[in-house]
Amino acid sequence: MSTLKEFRMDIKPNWCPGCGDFSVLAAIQKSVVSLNIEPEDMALISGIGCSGRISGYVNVYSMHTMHGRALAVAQGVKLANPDLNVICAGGDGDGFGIGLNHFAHAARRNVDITYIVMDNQIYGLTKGQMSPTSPHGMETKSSPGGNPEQPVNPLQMALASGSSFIAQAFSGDVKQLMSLIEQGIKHKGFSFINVFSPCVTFNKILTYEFFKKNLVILEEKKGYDPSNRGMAFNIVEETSSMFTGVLYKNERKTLTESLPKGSGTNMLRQGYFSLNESMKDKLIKRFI
Amino acid sequence: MSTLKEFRMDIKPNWCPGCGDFSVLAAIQKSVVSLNIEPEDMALISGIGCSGRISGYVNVYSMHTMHGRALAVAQGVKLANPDLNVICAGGDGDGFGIGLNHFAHAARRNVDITYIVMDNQIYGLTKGQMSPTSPHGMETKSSPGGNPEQPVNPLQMALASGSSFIAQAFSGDVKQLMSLIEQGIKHKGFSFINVFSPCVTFNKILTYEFFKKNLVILEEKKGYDPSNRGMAFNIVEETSSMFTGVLYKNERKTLTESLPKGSGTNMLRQGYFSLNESMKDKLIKRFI
Amino acid sequence: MEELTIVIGGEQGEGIESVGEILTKVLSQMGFSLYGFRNFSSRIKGGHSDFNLRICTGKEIYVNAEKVNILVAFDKASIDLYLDQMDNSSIILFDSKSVKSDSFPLPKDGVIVIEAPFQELASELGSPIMKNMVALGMICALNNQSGSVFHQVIKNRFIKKGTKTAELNIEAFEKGYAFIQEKNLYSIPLGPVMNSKNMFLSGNEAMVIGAIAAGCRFMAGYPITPASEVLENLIQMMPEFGGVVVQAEDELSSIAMAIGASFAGTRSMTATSGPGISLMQEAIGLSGAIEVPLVIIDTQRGGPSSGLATKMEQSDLTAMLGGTHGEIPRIIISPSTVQEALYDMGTAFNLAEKYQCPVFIAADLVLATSKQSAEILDPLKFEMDRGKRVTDEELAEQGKVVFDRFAFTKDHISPRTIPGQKNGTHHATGIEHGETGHPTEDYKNREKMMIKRMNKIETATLGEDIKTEGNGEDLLIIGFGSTYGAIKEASEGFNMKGIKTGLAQIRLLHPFPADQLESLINKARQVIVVENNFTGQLANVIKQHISDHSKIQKLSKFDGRPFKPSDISNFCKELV
Amino acid sequence: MEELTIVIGGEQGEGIESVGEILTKVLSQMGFSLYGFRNFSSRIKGGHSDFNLRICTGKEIYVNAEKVNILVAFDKASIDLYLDQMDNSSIILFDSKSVKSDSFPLPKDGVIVIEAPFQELASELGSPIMKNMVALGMICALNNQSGSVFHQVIKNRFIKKGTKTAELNIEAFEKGYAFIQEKNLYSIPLGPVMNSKNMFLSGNEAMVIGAIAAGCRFMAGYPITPASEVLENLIQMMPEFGGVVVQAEDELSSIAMAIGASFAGTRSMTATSGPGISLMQEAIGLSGAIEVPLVIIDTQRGGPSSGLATKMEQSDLTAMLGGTHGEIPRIIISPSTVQEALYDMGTAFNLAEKYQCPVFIAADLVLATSKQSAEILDPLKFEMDRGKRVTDEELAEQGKVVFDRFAFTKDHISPRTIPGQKNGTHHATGIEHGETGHPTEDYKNREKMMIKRMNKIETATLGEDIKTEGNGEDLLIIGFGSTYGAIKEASEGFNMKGIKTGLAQIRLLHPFPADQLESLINKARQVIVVENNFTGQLANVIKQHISDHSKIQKLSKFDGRPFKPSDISNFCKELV
Ligand SMILES: Cc1ncc(C[n+]2csc(CCOP(=O)(O)OP(=O)(O)O)c2C)c(N)n1
Ligand SMILES: Cc1ncc(C[n+]2csc(CCOP(=O)(O)OP(=O)(O)O)c2C)c(N)n1
Ligand code: SF4
Ligand code: SF4
Ligand SMILES: [Mg+2]
Ligand SMILES: [Mg+2]
Repeated sequence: MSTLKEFRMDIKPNWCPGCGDFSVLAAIQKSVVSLNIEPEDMALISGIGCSGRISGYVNVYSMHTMHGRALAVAQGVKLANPDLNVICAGGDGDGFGIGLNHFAHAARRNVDITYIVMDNQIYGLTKGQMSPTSPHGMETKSSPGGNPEQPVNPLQMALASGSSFIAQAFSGDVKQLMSLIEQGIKHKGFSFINVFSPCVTFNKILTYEFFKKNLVILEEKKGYDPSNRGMAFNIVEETSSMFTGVLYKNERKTLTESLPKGSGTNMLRQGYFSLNESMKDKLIKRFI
Repeated sequence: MSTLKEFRMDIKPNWCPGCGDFSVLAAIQKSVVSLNIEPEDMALISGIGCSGRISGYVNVYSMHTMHGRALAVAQGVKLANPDLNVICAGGDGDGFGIGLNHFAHAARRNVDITYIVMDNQIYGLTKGQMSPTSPHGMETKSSPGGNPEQPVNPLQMALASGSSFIAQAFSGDVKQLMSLIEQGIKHKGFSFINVFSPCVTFNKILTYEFFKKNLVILEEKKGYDPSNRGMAFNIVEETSSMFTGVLYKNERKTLTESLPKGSGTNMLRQGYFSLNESMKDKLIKRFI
Repeated sequence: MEELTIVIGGEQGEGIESVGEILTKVLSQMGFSLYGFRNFSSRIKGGHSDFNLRICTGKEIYVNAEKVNILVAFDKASIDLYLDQMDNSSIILFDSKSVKSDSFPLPKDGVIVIEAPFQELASELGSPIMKNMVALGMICALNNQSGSVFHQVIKNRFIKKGTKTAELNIEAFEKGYAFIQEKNLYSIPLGPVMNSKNMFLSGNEAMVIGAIAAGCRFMAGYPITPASEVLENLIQMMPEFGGVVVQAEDELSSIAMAIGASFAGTRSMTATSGPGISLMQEAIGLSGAIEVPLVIIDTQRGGPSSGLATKMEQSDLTAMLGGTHGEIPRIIISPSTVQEALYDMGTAFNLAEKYQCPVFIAADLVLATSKQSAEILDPLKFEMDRGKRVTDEELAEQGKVVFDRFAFTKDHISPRTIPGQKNGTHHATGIEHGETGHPTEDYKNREKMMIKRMNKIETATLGEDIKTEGNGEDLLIIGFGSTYGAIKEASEGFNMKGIKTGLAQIRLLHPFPADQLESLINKARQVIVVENNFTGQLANVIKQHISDHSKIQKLSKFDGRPFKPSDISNFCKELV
Repeated sequence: MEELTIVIGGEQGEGIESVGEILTKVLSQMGFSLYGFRNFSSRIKGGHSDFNLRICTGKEIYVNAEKVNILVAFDKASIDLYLDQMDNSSIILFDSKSVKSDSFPLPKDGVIVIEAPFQELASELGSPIMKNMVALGMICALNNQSGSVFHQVIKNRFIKKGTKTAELNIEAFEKGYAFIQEKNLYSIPLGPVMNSKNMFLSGNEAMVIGAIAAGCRFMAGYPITPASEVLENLIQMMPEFGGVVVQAEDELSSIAMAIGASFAGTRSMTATSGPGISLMQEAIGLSGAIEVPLVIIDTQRGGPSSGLATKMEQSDLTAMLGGTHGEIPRIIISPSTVQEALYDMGTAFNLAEKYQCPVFIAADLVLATSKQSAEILDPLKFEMDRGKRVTDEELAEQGKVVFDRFAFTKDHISPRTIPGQKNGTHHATGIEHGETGHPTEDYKNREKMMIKRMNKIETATLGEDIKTEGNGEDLLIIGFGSTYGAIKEASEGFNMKGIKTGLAQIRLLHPFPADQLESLINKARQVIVVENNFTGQLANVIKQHISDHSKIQKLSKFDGRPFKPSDISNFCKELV
């Protein structure tokens, strides 16, 4: 039985007071405790950004990697040790800007990891430039005349990429956030949770108030069927992405399950190994 | 009035006899002639792959760039000179593997270029490894036990990315291919044409015969409305992507049109420039 | 006094930057020479940060002083960090609310310590955040500066938050001013000003102005500390000058877009720091192979990996020199002052077009982020050399032939056309190619092309490839980039003591001015290579070019902090 | 004869590879020493390609011969390329259908030219593509080899296409054999075999076997010539050994996945060539910063950019040495023979885990793609050293404390735990960090951490860091990688002429064995550094480490072709 205390670090996060990421941190810690995961059985891999610092605040095996590449690292961890619970976390710039390619490929591969994006629609760590999810027209340090671009739609991208679990949450509702993270971890396959996690310092548009006013809860929508991809695609459009809850869910084989027979049965993580004669023969038979 | 001859090069393509890319080459040359574009007003930017060699076979301003980065280069060309007709071309690995990120971002930015992918569902140039569009289970040099992954769906990705023109064509039908390329070029904004262009050497599954047997023509589908994104998303699923024609089309502002006022009015492409006093004052006013 | 150093320190977000900006604006307009270094940490709010401003009545200055005359401390860290830099006539003003007077050891004799009611006075006006203006008022009073000249600048700074706010800030300033005057405290008046009107700006800002003045009209970049300011400033300013700036999805895309725009004929650039340079390596190789001009700013910061993003380092030299796979021509320029950063942009774009290759500006964090006084921009220093560009008329005359974009020529540089030019169409590929640009594996062509590409830059020069000062008979100190200021003062110090010291700041890092350096080294008894990195990257380059390593010594600093003049003089003392 | 060289050339896709495979399989099983180089162009079908096989009864060989004894030409290009390598007892067999007998100049006296009905005879059997087996038959007959031993191998090769096809191919072989016998043509019998049983494999294949034998159980890669074979072979073989191989979406992902898998405790690697190394630079820095073991194969090819993908070059040395931004520890191993490539993988994984840093295998195209005879794999040479891995028992004993993953220790190497181990949780970040792994900007810690990371590899060694042969009093020839074969033969040639020549093949490129090399250089009168690149990258490294450059000369070849022994001896002749 793990306890919340075990997952805590004796380090004060360097986030601004009020930053949405505090709730995500708390929700992850609570979720893994409630799922009774032990700290040593969990790997938390994060990208670079304010959000990316999260991996340093949870007492598990954690790696703070490169900007945009966290998912690739996380896939390597999971493929090398499928017994680990692997959570990957980062920001909107990290995941949908520089890292979008790995997002799409991890999703279609259905590697069994949970990917949590703290989507504050801004570049926090670099002090307030527009991000790929900044709304069209938004003024930021790098779009003083308003963002000229149409933003990335992470939910539709996840759908198109074949992600087998897609949900959206809000830092202002930790209970639902926790529940979605728990579902994501339990889901066998790639799960993606986009979290509206306000940046109180640089994003004065997409604030707690804004989300509180505009978000609808998907579960409360009559007739909504989260196993229907087409319906999921359309509801994103209808709600202008302003919802929380499970958008889509569907089970299919994970990459580990799809690999050729024998794969991953002897990863030599611990301990030593020496070549025996039969292995040697297998190795050289083609070359003699 | 440009002529076909002007667009031809005195170079024999190094493609295998029967390669689908020959038709794409011919279709591009014919399309630009029929649109009466002059060779010097066109830039053809390509990635790396068998398909990527196409830019060396058309007598225009052309650049054979890096694996996966052609679209980024092409955006730079177009933003620097919006008068040019910019076509970007490459393979499925180039565009949907290593280059998928730039595809998604170019599409949402709606830079006015035409992107043609020769999708042979294999890595041709490197001699037959699986590509991101190789079907699940397909045996290739790098998937001797069958491809363990679910492929990328380029059409749904384009939809999710906000591409404003999306079509699919087949090297076996040059007339339709030409027509779609022409529509793509004429379309104001980012246009994407996925071309099934068989690799006769390494892909023995997705052959001319296979496509001839399985492709349906979208225009012939009753009630199909290419301005409806949701409908488009669903038809891809219904047909298992086995169609040709215009999947989606919708006009919105291009990036060039959305940039702050003044942008792009003085790109100093030709000729010289010297600082006058008023410009100088504008430059230094903040610093004195 | 001829010079004065003021440090204002506190947590990030306490308004330190505003104080600095207002103070420097006024002093710069008055003609003082200034040097201001921002010391900041990589968190957004909180974390110590300070602004170290050196003010001089005469000579130009390129480094902070080691003595602090006035320390304004909003937090205890400021005192901890600067206590041992206090002189026996220095003044410490610390915030009575946030710093306990018994929390730090007593400074040396003569230092005046004042418990200053920054927050208190500001709170009286209803808003404790105005403590920074209170502090500014105190500083001015201590310097014996007229308060009224500051009013307008304070107003301009806060007017966008409303007249009320602006007025309150002026009031806060006055409260601070009065506090010092009432106490009849020491004043440290600055001597008469000797300089003419100056600009005061950071290296980042200088590079932005320089780029636009040089005719750069396309930039694509991706935010990264400490280079983001280049992107941000260009996005802000470029529309006025008719260019285009794009914030790309990553650095792979940034540089590829810039290559595309340059191919299209527009002077183009990108700017990044460490991790971005790593991601750009493949494209750097492409621009070298296809001979497309390109300017790349690398504002070096603490590495490796994410490293120390807000700290000083000069550790990307090997990455710039040889980071891409294979071998390409490239030019690397190292500005050592803000003024050079400005004009080097003009040179960089000219060399990029003349030699048709990538040109790096090897900036560093200290150069990029600290502010220096610089002469008013001189437009005449930006004459454009677009290199071998073929005109439309020449092309018309030549008629319809295959355009040999990569023609072998005497100087190895081939005439260049751009899209839109009739009869100039051509192919550019990163694959080895012949004169027409089309791929060929012919080994003789390959050999010729490599020689053409690699040797064409041999003649590249900045005019002054090594900046030298002093006679280095006894001691020659070599450096690059922003270490210039510290080296200069150390060297001047030695010369005053009669040790014949010279400095050689390498301005052109590649192609390396080996002959010139060798003759300098030959004349010197001792040679020290000063650099902010671990391995001694510049020293290693020098050793590659210069036989007889015996007298070359490395002085490396890699703890994230810039060199102080005394770091250098202490090290050298042992040698000379 | 003691040795014999056979070249089979034609357009790509003409079945040259099959001839080579069958021929070498039989000869290798008989105990001949072999060296086979594939010369191919980067197009898929068409384009000249040839296989140059050197067969030796005795000594080991590491390079092609310069004389060709038998040339089988399916295309004219083969004759054009090899005509001047014909000896006065050589035989040319050219295809009567595709090459006109008057299309090439007459070879020198004594060369026998035979118009061979390859296609004709094959067509008689119904399928002209079997011309390659006809040719094989002719070759065997010329060598006086018994035909029957080939039957089984031909059968094995074609059986998957059906018994009928297999039998027809044997028939084609016999037709060729008979053709030579009937004509009663010259036979070139090979002398008796002196070697024991060998393997015959390429460097790529050797590295794959070596990796698995070393306990590597994760690989992520992305196809790229000439490294794709490593990925393909591992994908094929790994499931049998319980590991996982992933073809990633790009090189950024490949290396990041490998880092993740290594962090998880599995020996992991990636393999790529030039452009891929450029893309991996950022992640290389991460693995250095977080001290995660990693093995990276860089099979160097013609650069820059897309360059000459199927041609030889050794031009990524600077990119491996200093391509990532900032400074990290790294180890670079350069195998110079296939046998070394095999065992170096074991060393590489051991050093990676021992020193907790990235280890490069600096392979090159010639090493990777040409096949050499090598001794049968010796399992004893793969003893595993997993470095400072903490056991579960130690952790249990230690109890629940903060695990200092980056503890400062005497040898600078910190104990390491992996996910799943209780009490071993820790944080790894590319930001500068303290002993616990958590970020800190403290400058004293920074200095210590840099020293720890950078200096820990100082003791790294392969045992034999420089491979030396001969006495280099008169002449020392230095190289790295596959140039070994050519250098060896050139050096042996000089020694036979009484010029005291030594070779020093650098096996450990970093940390550079400077002292050892210096003493070799000191003993020599002349020093030549031989390398396949333009700038002389190895020579430049040497000059960095060794004062007195006066006797160091560069011999660079950068036209895409490997060195021949005579390239080296001709160059050196002028010196000695
Ligand atoms: C390769 C690279 N490019 C740029 C950066 C600088 N950088 C650090 S975080 C970041 C973006 C932060 O935005 P986001 O991912 O949304 O995270 P947030 O800070 O908003 O949580 C950038 C551009 C970097 N670290 N590495
Ligand atoms: C960075 C980089 N990685 C790998 C390669 C090797 N490479 C060249 S083309 C190619 C893929 C080709 O497949 P695709 O894009 O589908 O084009 P096709 O050849 O099928 O037309 C690869 C992996 C490269 N050139 N650059
Ligand atoms: S800048 Fe924004 S995202 Fe970063 S810590 Fe502060 S509130 Fe959070
Ligand atoms: S390998 Fe395939 S894609 Fe490449 S040229 Fe041949 S047929 Fe076309
Ligand atoms: Mg963000
Ligand atoms: Mg393909």
